Amino acid sequence: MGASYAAVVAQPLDAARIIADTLSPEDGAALLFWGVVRNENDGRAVTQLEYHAYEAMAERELLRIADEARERWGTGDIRVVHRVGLLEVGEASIAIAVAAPHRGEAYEASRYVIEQVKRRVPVWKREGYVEGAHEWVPGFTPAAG
Amino acid sequence: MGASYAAVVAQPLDAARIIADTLSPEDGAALLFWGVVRNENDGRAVTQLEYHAYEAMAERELLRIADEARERWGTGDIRVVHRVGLLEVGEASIAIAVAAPHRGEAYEASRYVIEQVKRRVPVWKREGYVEGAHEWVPGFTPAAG
Amino acid sequence: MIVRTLFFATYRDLAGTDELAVELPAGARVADLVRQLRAGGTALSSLPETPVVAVNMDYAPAATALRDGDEVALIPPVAGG
Amino acid sequence: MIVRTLFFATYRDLAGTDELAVELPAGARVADLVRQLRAGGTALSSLPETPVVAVNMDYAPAATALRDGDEVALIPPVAGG
Repeated sequence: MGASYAAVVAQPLDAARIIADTLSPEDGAALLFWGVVRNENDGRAVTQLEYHAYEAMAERELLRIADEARERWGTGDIRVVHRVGLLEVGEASIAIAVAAPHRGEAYEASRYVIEQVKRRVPVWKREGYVEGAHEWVPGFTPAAG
Repeated sequence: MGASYAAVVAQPLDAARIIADTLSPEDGAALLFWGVVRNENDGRAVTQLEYHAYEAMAERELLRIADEARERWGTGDIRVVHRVGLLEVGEASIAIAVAAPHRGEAYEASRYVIEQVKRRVPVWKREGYVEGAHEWVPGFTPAAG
Repeated sequence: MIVRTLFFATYRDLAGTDELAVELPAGARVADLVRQLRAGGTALSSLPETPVVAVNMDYAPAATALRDGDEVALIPPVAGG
Repeated sequence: MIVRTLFFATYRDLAGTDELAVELPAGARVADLVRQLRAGGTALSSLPETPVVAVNMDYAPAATALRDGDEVALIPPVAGG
């Protein structure tokens, strides 16, 4: 029934637009996961975060994850948009919208998508700290093939 | 740590604003439940929905539910806004935003809030059908005291 | 004593009004108010025998004692969200 | 054969470039490509022995056979979301 949509973009994310694009007239709800840059990590004050992606593969992998979630939980549309480039504290790095004919399944599907994104999607980030240093954030090693 | 906020309003809900008002600089994510009017119910085509509330009590009850969820799952801010009045298909009737220092807890807390809203908050809705009839939607009987 | 009685949704349709000031004997409880409304010879006779009630915006059992000036809301099954 | 090899994040810092065209003998596998990169006498000698690799945008084990023109990405631990 539903469809999947995934994109890696350099522009700020638009929550209202993403929700509206995900909802069909037969959906009673949407669930939006909205990931943002926070002001500290591991006790160091963060001023900005620079996201890099292997863009073509990241979009493919986001789409696969959305398809898996739709198939497993029978949700409506799922839309995942990941931002890249330089982000300030409070700006959104990822939006995951799940249209929900049935609430319970939408929660499960949304959770699945964000957990899989963090495990599998080729995206990296470099933190800028108050003291001026820049470091790649340690990440998760995907399963090989 | 966090705070609760609840309101019953007659104006359209603004997803971006509600998320932004809920996030603090130390939060890494927000989860938004966005309930909308769907185009059918029990097999009848719905054209619009009229929400009524016992407004003062509804706000108190929404606030209590948000407090319960924050206390139980240790989330950041929780903000619940319920709309009343005449809504068209696709318009949002409720927004529940949960700020999430920890993802898992935000999902649990968000789910708790929407389930409790449907069980306890004094709000009613009357559906308008394509054929012109209007009927109160059968609801859930709250536990008495 | 007099209690302010509020009606919503289907109960409002029965009452034909949003609210009524109801006079009750001292010591009356929620159940007494409901009995009196159902016995008034109006469409409110269709109220359930034990409707859900909130007293001063808290859900309250039928045995709850009322006081002069209380706000008593009769709450039909809710359908928010 | 020649494979297009892509580097990201910390691996890009080691390689000093986003991508390299690497010449390999016919029949070479992912493991051979990694071995050759590590043996080149550059900072890429710090690559793990078995880094995560994607061949043509699919994660692929070290034993995966390569073909001329393949796009092989070396994927350091990911941190999206």
